[in-house]
Order: sequence, then C-alpha cells, then structure tokens
Amino acid sequence: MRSARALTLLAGFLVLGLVPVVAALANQPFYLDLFRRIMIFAIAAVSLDLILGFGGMVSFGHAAYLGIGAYAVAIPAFYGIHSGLVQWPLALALSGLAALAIGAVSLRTSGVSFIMITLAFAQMLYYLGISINAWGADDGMRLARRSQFGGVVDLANAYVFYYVVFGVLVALLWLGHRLIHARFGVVIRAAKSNEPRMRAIGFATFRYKLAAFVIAGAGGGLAGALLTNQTEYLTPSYMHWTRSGDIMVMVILGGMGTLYGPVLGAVAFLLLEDILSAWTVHWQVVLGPLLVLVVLYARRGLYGLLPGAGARDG
Amino acid sequence: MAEPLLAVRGLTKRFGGLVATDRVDLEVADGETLAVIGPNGAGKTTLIGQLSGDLVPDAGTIRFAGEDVTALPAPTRSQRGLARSFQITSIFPEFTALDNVALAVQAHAGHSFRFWTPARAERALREPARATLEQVGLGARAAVAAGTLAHGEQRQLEIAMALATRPRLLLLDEPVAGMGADESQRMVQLLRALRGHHTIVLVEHDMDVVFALADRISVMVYGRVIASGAPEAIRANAEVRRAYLGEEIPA
Amino acid sequence: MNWLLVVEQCLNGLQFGVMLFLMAAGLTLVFGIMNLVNLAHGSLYMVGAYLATAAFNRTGSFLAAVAFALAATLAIGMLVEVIALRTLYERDHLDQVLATFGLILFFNEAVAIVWGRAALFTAVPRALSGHLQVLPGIPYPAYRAVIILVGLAVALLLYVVVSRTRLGMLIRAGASNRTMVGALGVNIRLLYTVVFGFGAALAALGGAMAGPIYSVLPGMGEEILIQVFVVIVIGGIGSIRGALVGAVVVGMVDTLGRAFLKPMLSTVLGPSAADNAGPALASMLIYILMAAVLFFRPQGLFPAVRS
Amino acid sequence: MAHLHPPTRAHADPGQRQLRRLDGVLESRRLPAASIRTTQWPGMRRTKEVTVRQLRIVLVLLLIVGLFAGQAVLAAEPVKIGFITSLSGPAGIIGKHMKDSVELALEHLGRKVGGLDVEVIYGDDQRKPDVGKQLADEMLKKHKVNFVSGIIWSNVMLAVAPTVTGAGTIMVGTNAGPHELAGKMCSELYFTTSWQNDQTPEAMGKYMQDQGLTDVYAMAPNYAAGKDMVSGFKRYFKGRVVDEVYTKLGQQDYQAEISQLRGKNPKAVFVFYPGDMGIQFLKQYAQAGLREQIPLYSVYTVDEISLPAVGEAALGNYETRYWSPDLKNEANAKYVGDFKKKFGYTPSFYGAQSYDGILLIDSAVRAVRGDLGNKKGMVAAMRKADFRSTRGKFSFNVNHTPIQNFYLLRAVKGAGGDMEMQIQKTVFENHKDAYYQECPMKW
Amino acid sequence: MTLRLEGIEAAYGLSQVLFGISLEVPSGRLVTLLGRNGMGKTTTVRAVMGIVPIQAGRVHFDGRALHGLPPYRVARAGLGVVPEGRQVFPNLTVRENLVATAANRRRAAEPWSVARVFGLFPHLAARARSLGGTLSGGEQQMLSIGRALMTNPALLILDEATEGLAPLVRAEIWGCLERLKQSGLSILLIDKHVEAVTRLADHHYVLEKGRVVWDGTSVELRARPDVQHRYLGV
Repeated sequence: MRSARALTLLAGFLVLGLVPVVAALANQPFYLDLFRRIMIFAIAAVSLDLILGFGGMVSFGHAAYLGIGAYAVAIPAFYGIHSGLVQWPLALALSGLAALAIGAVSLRTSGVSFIMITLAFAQMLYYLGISINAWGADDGMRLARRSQFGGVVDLANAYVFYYVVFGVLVALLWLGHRLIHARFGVVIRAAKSNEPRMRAIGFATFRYKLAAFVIAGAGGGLAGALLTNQTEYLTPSYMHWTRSGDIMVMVILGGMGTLYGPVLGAVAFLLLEDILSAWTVHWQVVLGPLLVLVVLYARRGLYGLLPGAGARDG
Repeated sequence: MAEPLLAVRGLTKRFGGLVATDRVDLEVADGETLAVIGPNGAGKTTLIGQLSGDLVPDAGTIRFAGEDVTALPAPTRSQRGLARSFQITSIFPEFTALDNVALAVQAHAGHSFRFWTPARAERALREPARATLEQVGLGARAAVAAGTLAHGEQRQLEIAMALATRPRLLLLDEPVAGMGADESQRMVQLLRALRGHHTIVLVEHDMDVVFALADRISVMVYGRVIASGAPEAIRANAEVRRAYLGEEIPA
Repeated sequence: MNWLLVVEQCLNGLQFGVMLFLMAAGLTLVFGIMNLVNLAHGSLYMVGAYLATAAFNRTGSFLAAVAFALAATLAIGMLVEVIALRTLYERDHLDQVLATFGLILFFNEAVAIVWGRAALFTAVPRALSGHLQVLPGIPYPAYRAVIILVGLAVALLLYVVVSRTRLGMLIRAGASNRTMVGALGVNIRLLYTVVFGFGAALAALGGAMAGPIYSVLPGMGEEILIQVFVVIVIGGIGSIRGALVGAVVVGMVDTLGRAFLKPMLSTVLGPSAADNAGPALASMLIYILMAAVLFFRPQGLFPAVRS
Repeated sequence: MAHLHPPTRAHADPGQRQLRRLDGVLESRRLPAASIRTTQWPGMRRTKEVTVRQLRIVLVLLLIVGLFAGQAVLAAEPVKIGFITSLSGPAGIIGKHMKDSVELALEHLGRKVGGLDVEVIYGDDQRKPDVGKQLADEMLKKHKVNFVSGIIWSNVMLAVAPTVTGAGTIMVGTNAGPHELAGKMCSELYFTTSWQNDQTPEAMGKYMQDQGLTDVYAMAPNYAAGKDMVSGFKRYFKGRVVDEVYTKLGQQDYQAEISQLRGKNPKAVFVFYPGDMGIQFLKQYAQAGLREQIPLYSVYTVDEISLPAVGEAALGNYETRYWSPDLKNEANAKYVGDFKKKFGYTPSFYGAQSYDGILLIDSAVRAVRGDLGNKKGMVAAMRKADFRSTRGKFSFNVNHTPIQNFYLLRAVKGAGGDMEMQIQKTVFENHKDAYYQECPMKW
Repeated sequence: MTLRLEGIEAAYGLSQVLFGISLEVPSGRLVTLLGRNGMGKTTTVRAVMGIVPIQAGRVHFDGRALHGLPPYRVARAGLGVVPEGRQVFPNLTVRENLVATAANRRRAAEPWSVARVFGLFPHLAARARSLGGTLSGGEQQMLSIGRALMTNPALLILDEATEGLAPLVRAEIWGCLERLKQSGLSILLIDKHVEAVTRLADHHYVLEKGRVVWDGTSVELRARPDVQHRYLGV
C-alpha cells in the first residue's frame, strides 16, 4: 500500500521535473510559467500546512508573509540592489520576524480567536501596503530585473528559474520531512493532538509553536520572493485576505497534515482555475460546487484519494 | 522533621459562585502515598489541577521540594519533578504507545529544537521509553497506536507517561476509573510496586484501591479537607462515614 | 470640534453598526449554536439584496419586496443547510471554511448569470427619500433613520424571541448542550435548519435594506462579511447581545475613526503626515480593535455561556 | 497501419493531413476539435470493427472536412489577439463592456483584421496582477499571439505590458494608463487607445479653474490612482482646496465622510470613485440632499456602467472625458448604434476604446499587408492612428498616448427618460499628457 | 409500557463498551442498573436514548422499536432522561429549564406543570428565576428530574441521580422517586447506594465490563454479599 503511494508521488515529481523537457519538445514554454507559478503557491501551501495541518494552528493570514517576502525583493530592487543573496535572505528574515511578532501575540489565543487575530494582522499589513506611496502603494512596483546571483544562476532563463523553484520545493519538502519526524516536529504534532498533556509531561509548548509559526512564515516569505520574481511585479494585493483564503483552500483541498497534500492542492486548484476559466467566464459556478463535493466526499482531501494513502503520513 | 516534599497551605479556587477548593491544607512526606478521597464534586480534580499547574489558585501557596511553585506553569513543574495522570484518559491517540512514552522522555532530555534527526532514531529516547513500557506491562503493545489500545491499557499508558518523566511526585487522578476488576487488580499491583520509590498523591473513588495503597488518607467534601489520617483512623471516623461513605445515620 | 458633527457621526456609526448587526445576529447564532463557520453568510446577504431589489423594481412596493426577499432567502438558506451544510456541523472548522468558500464562488457567479454583472439599480423608496431634523441643525436621511429603527427593532425582537419564547430557550439550551436538548424530545436538526434559515433571513433583511444605498453587485457580501466576523469575534461568539454591542462598537469606531482620526492626527503630526497616516490608520482601526480585544479577552466581550 | 484495408488506406493519409489542418482551424475558433479527433479517427484505426457502413460515414465526413479544410488552406495564418480583462467577479461588468465591443469591432471588420482571419483569445485576470501576467505568458507562449490588448487595472498593466513588449509583441492597452508607461517605461511596442490616467482629472481641474470655482472639497479612495487623480486635478486647478479626503479602498458607506463634507461647507466637490464605490457614493451623496446644494464634479465615476445603477442620483453631475456616446462623428454613431442594437445596452468609454484598439490593430496589419513579422512596419502604421476612431480624429504623442480632446459631460435625463451623459463643451483641445517628456522615445 | 433491551452492543470509536446487554423494565416498576464506574451503565442509557449508536441488538418500548431512532424520537416515545452529571442548561433560568423542552405528546391526563414540579421540589420554587448554572448540586438534580418530568414520560431514566449529594438531599430524591413510582411511572435507576436502592427497587441488574453478570430481586441481592462485594465494591 505504502509503495503504491510512493510510486504515485514519485511519478508526480517526475512529471513536475520533466515539465520543462516536455514544454521544450512540444514548443510550449508557457507550461513552464504555469507550473512554476503552481509550485510557488505549493511552497506557500506547504509552509502553511506545517502550522495548519501538523500544528493545528489555523492561520488565516498567511498571505501576509507572501507579501513581506515580495516586498523584501522589490524594495531593495527599487533602490538598485538586485542581488538575490541580499533579497532572499532578507525575505526569509523579515517574514520570519513578522511571524515572530504576530505569533507572539496570536498564539496566546486559540480556536476562532486565533483565526481572526491572524486575519487581523494580515489585513493591517495589507492596508499599510496600499498606503505607502513611496513603494507603489496599491499600484505596486515593477521589478526591473529578477534577483541576480552573480551570473551563476540566471533567473531570466525560464528553464533555470523553473528548476530553481522546483529545487526549492523539493528541498522544502525534504526539510519538512526531516522536521516533522525530528524532535521538533514530534512536539508540534503532539501539541496539536493533546496540548494539555504536552504541558503536563513538561513541554513549554508555546515556544515550539512559535518557532513553527516563524518557520512557516519564513516559508511563506520565500514563496513571496519567488512570486515577485515570477510576476516581476510587486503588489500589496498579494496580502489581501482572499489570497490567504486561496492558500488555505489549497491546503485543505489537497489534504491537511500531509506533506504532499498541499502540493496536490495547489496543482489542482490552479490548474482547475486555468482550465475552467478558459472554458467559460462562469467558471466559478463550477469550481464552487466542486470544492463542496471534495469536502463532503473526500474527507482527507485529494491526498486521501491517492492509492495507499490510508496509512498516516508522518 | 524534614520539610515535606509537598506542602499546600490555604489553597482556594472559585468558579463563579462555587468554591471548588476551600482553604485546603495538605502535606506529603517524601516517599509517602497520600490518598485524597471524597464524593464527586468535592473538588479533588480541581485540587490536582492546581497542584500540577493547570489551574491558578485564587489564594494559598504550594511548596514543592522546598520551593514555592504556586506561580509556576505546568511544564516548569513537570521539569521540577511533578507528574500527573488524568482522570479522563489523556494520551496522543495517533502516536504509538512507545511514541507516547518516548515523548515524555523527550520532554526531560534537553530541548527539542532539533530539526534533523528523526526522534524515533534517538536511542536515548527510545530505550528508557521501552523500559518504562515494560515496567507498566505494555511492552508487547509498544507499536500499537495508542488510540486503539483497550481502555485499561490506555490507563497503564497514562501511568507510563507520568513515570517516564522521572518524577519525584506522582499525581494520579483516579487511575482505575472505568476499569474492570481484573484490570483494577493489575493497576493496583503496578502502583503498589511504585510505593516507596515514588511519592504519590492518589485521588480515587474505589475504596479497595485506596485502602490497598494509601499510607495516609485525606477526605474532601465540598472543597474542604474534613479529615486526614491513617487508613484505619479514617475508616473509623464517623463524620467521614456519614459524609462520604454514605451511611445514613438516623436523625 | 463641532459637537453637532460629533452627534451626527455617532448617528452614522450607529446606523453602520445596526447594518452590521443584522448580518452578525444570524452569523453568531449559526456559529455559536451549530459551531459552523459560515463564510457564505455574505452570499445570503447578497441574495437578499438581489431579490429585494429585483422585486422592488418590479412591484414598486418596498415593503412587499423586503417581505419577498426575506421569505425567499429563508427558503434558500434552509435548502443550503439541508443540502450542503448539515453534515458539516460535526466536522473540522476548516472543512466548513472550504465548503462555504465554494458556496461563495457559486452564489457570486449564480447571481451574475441570473441578473448579469452590472449593478442593479434601486432608489430609496419615495416615502423615505426626505430628511428628518433629528436635532436642530442635523438633517438626517430618513431612510438611514429607518435603518437604525429597523435594526434596533430587530435587536429588540431578537431579544424577546431569544429570552422570552420557547424557541429562544431551545436556541440557548442548544448552544450549551445540544445532546441534552435532543434527548429531551426536541428535533435538533430541524431546529438547526430553522435557525439557519432565520439567520439567512436576517442577512437578507440587511441586504434588502442595503440595496437602495449600496450597490447591488456580485461579490457584495464579502467585504461586509469580514467586518461582520470582526463584530462577532469582538462581541463573543454565539451571543446576540455581544453581536449588538460588537456591531455598534465596530460601527462607531470605524465611522468616528474615518471622520476624526485625520484631524486629530494633524494636530499632532502636522497636516501632510496626517494625510498619509490618517486614512491608512482608519482602515486598520477595526482590526487593531479586534486584535486588542482578542488579546485581552479571547472569548470576546460577551461570551455565550457554555457548559 | 499496415493492416488497414486498402480502401481505407487510400484515403487515410490525405485525410489525416486534412484533419490536422482542420484541427488547427477548429482550435483557433475554439470549437470542440478534440471530439472530432477522438470519435472519428481512432474508429478508423480499429480495423476489425470497421464495417462498410462506418467506412461510408467516414468518407462522407472526410468530404465535409475536406471542404472546410480547403477553405482554411486558402487563408493564411490567422491574426491572433490576446485580450486580457476582468471577466469574473465584481469587475466583470467592465470586462463585458470591453469584450462586447471587441466582438462588435470584429463584426464591423467582417471578422478579418487587415484582411486576415482573426482569432481573439480572451483571458480573465480576476483583477490580480500575477494572474494577468500568467495570462500574458500563456497568450505569448502557448497561443503565440501577435497582439496583446485589453487590461483595465493599472497594476495589472504594469505587470503585463513589459512582459508583452519584452517578448517583442505589440501591446495595445485599452484602458489602464499608468504614468510609468507614459513616461520612463514607454516602449516602441506599447500603445494605448485610452488615455494617461491624469489627463481626465486635469481636464476637470482646468474646467473648474476656468469657472473660477473655489473652496473645493476633494475625495478619492486611498490608493495610488486615487492620489494621482487628485494631484492631476490640482495641476490645473489653482483655487482653494478645502480638504482632501482619502477613504478606504472598496468602502461601501460614505455617510461619515459626507457628514464631514457638509461640515466644511465647500462650494464644489471633486471626486474620483470608480466602479461600485462610485455607485455607492453618488447614491449616498444624493440621499444626503447634497446633490441640490453642492455641485459634484467627478472623473471615472459617472459612466454608462454606473449610470443605470445610480439613476437620478447622478442628475446634474459633471464629468470630464474624451468620449461620450453622444459624441458627434460617423464612426461613433455607427459604434453606439450597432452596439445598442446588438447588445441592448449603451456602451461605455471602456468599450469605445476597446473597439478602437481592434481598429488600430486592423490598421497596422493592413499597412504591412498581413506580414505579421514586420513589427517595425506595424508600429510605424500604428503611430499614424490611421483609423476611424470613435473619438474622431486624434494622434499619438511620442509616448504612444493619445493627444485628444477632452469634454465636459453632464448627467441629464434623456429623451427616453433614462439617464445619459451629454457633452456640454470642449475643455481641452488636443491635450497632451504630463509625462511624455520623460519618455526617451523619438520618432 | 415495558422497556426491553435485547443484546445491545455499542462502542465509542474503536473500543467496544457494551457486549450484549439484555434487560427489562416492566410497566410501573423501578429497576436498577448497578456496577462500578466504567462498567457501561451510562453507555447503556446513552445507547437506549440513541445518543450512542447501537451496533447490534434491539430496544423496544411499549411494543415499538426504538433502536436506530434519533434521540428526539426516543424521547417522544415516552422516555424521560435525567443524565449523569445533571446537565441542566446553565444559561437558562430554573423556570426556563422546565419549560423549554416541556411537552405532553402522549396526552397524559394530568400533565406535569411548573407548579406541579415546584410542588414536588419546593426548593426549586424559591429559585425559579435563578440561572441553572448557579444552583447547588442538589437543586440541579431536582431541576434535572423536573425537566424530564415536564416531557410527561412513561419511563424515567435516572443516571447517578444522588451522586455527590448530601445525605438529606439524597433521601429527598429517593423519597420523590418512591412517590413517582406509586403514581405509576416506570423507572430505570443507576445508583451506587445499594443499601438505599434495595429498599426502593423491584429488580436489579449488575453490570461488569459491558455485560449483565447478575440480576435478581432486592431480596436476592441482599442475600448475595459476594455479588455486592465483587461487582459493587460494597
């Protein structure tokens, strides 16, 4: 059973890895852009799932980190600093810091309060973003060029960029895999399962949850840095609450508390959007009920429909 | 006389108008087993909650091993050597029995900001956990998901998790609740084996269990300790019999 | 500061607050009693607005249009509850979020298919198009005054229903102990369906009242939905009283912030800095308020009693 | 294929070629080509099941297909235009106006552009810049379009235009006019048939200045365009501005701001409230009884999209604009008349400039005689603005932004009792935008 | 009006709790369910009421099948429940607690009224306007009984109705049960106070680990100290 699932997953990654080759052979480089964007959202979704699925922390403000990561690339670029070696670490650090501050306040609450307080912070950042004229306000800013890596890695090359994103996604999944099985991940998952018990056996859970929150925020920031490079554009609308909702939908659709579910969710959600919207302008009238059906009949998300997914992931 | 391991003074906790514990005083000497008995709603679980740090008392102090721990949160008290089991089974149902206990070991084996090595590969966690499982008689069930263990086994797992934190004081909240006679017997044997090695505060309904294990008994009614003493003295105490053991004395 | 203006802005805040209350009352009941996070509540508001506007334009009677919208949305709400939401009560909040998010997409597009994407037009009913002199020097639009009155009347009605009637007792009892209500012979599923429909009708009332002053558009429910969530979280989930207080507080804070924050800031920071900071801060105000309330009182101002 | 029966084989290869060609045609018209491919062709391969009757059906079909394909062969590669706008969600109404106008333009052109067959691929940007960029990539790389057109929002345009021009493809904007693209970021390959954002408020500023108005109260949403509009207005209006108020983006209720406004007692009000914000503001302004007291001057607020929803609440309001349905010229009369006939509603400026966009592309393709590879030739042709624009005669500035007239419009009750915009006077003749000198392009 | 359970099995999730419970409460009788904590007494009540799904077995009342019905239908068939832990509605007043779910679906000739409940429990009358959550344990217990009576049941089920109560209060409740029994109401009673209930009850069932291990009359139970000690810890 497990091997059937492993094969499916491997096949999935092979497909993702071969997209550029197929696109080149078929002379359809567009699919490079489409799947790159999908993978960027998959990175955001996987990072959200670390706290949402594994840690039980329902953050409704994940888009805030996406936005911060995007600003961390676009603002230096605006002042002429194009080095990815500055921008990307900055994106990780700033979004992580923001997550530290937001988490330190939010994690004192739980349940619906937690959902709403994370939303509140994201909305504050959104309104801040659209008010800062120097950095484009609502119009946003054009990224003059993609992040530079001293000529070693050239993101202007669509294939190189694709494999960079692919590499980041695979690395994130690998890191995630290590992390959820390491001491830290065990603490996070157990705290979701039974937090009073965790405290009773001696874990000060707050600091671990906060650390997970920061890691997830940094992951979101990285996705934001990639997204501005993808779009070559920064806009505060990356931080709008509907964007947080989209990412959350990808996670739930794909399967919470699994590593690969969010990837699946991002692929399904964005591909459906692309395909249905080419078919009819009323595509949302189809997508909406589809989501309802997934909730009603695929209880563990799309991941649960994979062969051999009966066994728990993690 | 040396300072008792646990000393509680004037512990008071209110929920709205209800006084759940009312100026409770308790002392537990090192190595002693104290049973707290009383009818439902007498405030026993509230007492345990305050001792373990899950509830903040409205008044009173708790001294443990010579230090005032009244203001310390639960995890810190656990680190100081206070372990509790829960009245309603509280485990990690998705994890295996061994994982459950290993987690308790992990809590007391340095910090857990380790992101790389699989916890299951850490022998320093697994081996003590396995030994503790053996100790409570669950060795053969190590790989079973805790949620699918039988009720009695889950209660044993509770004890194992408490033991795995290497506590100086065990707070046991109704360890035989919901057990059949045979399971109760096994649990009593397990707890009897812990006597002397561990200091125990035991909250229990089952008089057989209480009289089998306790060195001393405190009786709580309506949030107050109405009597404390050796088992025989308690058994003979008329007030206790009337208030708790349910014998009606003609008015 | 001109105190007449302050009074007028307080009226505006109150009016905005009661609009929020109409939405919040239903949402908080559904959330507090059935434990359902219903993102599609805004869609019911939109459906109500569409139905009322379409009916008003056809019949010319605003009262009849509102009555029709209430009845129809009540039916639609109950239908949605039975078809899609009923099985979600026992589920994770996140499943509910995903499913009701799907419903939002569906409803927004469905009204676009039926009525087109252009905003529907409706004017304020002629009888209410004038102004009232609330106080000397404060002319106030009659329609908005009516909104305040209707909102307060609904609040009073809800208070009576919830606190004085058997239905209200069952609603409160169900909020604290659903199982027990069922075990005493009450068809709790039916009760839930009715309460959900009731909440939908209240949202529709809000939408119908909003039609003449806002724009009736696909997607009109989402902007207000987030504000309504802010209201019920501040007020305490499941509490009608909390919803009322939360709505008025949010309405007041938002309105007074928009009106007076910039002038106040400009005395401190100077006019140009205030021009930049004022509007940004005013937009964030209710979120700041919510974060602060949740931080100090995670259960909200008037949490519903639970066992 | 070796085991196919001879009669089948005899027709198979040419048939296959024809089918392939047909696929191209069908796909380009977005017909379900795939269904023909899968239902007929595989059936022929499964020789054992092929009965005489089936063969006959196939032969007939092939004949029909051949007829179509033959036509396709006559025509050269079609012109492909990618048209990006917002089609779903609240802004979908604007997209609908634009799309309908594109369709009308194609109809007027006999569904040919520059004499070539044309295929328009519509994309829904959902008002999100990253989705817009995604669509642009899809159109450039997947559909290999010759032109990208459309775009409502400045931020989407700023993400899309450089992508398109960077790929060497011509971009014809038909609404958004961010100043960056008129100034420093101008490009040989970027044209707009609308305006630069500031031009319209400049016209309003000029008009109000000319009227000698003073004590003006300015309002706009708190975002970049809102602030640009007010600064554009102030470029020509030199009188006293009582206050500038920026409201929350997407706000629904303006009662508080209207109360503040009344408190300041201005002589005139200038606002910029596009889309549903405008509908709400105008209704509430009228309901507050201010419409009769303080005249309202607006830009991008009262238009043919909002007017039906605002109704008499807009009566007497002023707007400035480069175009109006009642603008007197032959091309406009045809556009407005046919549009109303075909779609049953009054077109808006969003539509007019989209219609113009297609005509502009037509003029370019015509000038190079269908040689779509000749970008230089097409750009040179487009610079002449040699087509019958709905706005009458106009020319392109060096930055490819129109130099055009701006008019003062007023919302009045038309002959049929419906609200409509009527041109009052010309405010600017051949007005240039404020940024063209920043554009380094020379021609 | 006889309640009959045949081979009831029930489980919480994966762990089975009841392994085939059969018992009978004849019309107008008072029957007890005895056993230590966690033996399945409460689960039996919950299974009868339809709160816990029954996996096997049948429940009949007055000839009607109740198994598989939702709780409200079971209640409407004439079963009134006084649950473990009283479970009064804390946010409703005493009067509201009584009125909220009141019904007379079986058209009892002399239906219960608030006044009649207050007659049975004079303590409650004084607290009619107090919130349920503010009552003392004994008052809550009386309220819970009153609430069940207001549904005019033919059979009353009481789960640990005297637990944690002062002796005088317990005596009051037992006295009241006796009066109810005399009025013709059938009663299924779970109680730990063996001595007291043997005086009240007609028949006893002893549960051990989800099975009935002994049943008999009060006289028989008194004669079996071994049963009392082994299964009941007396």
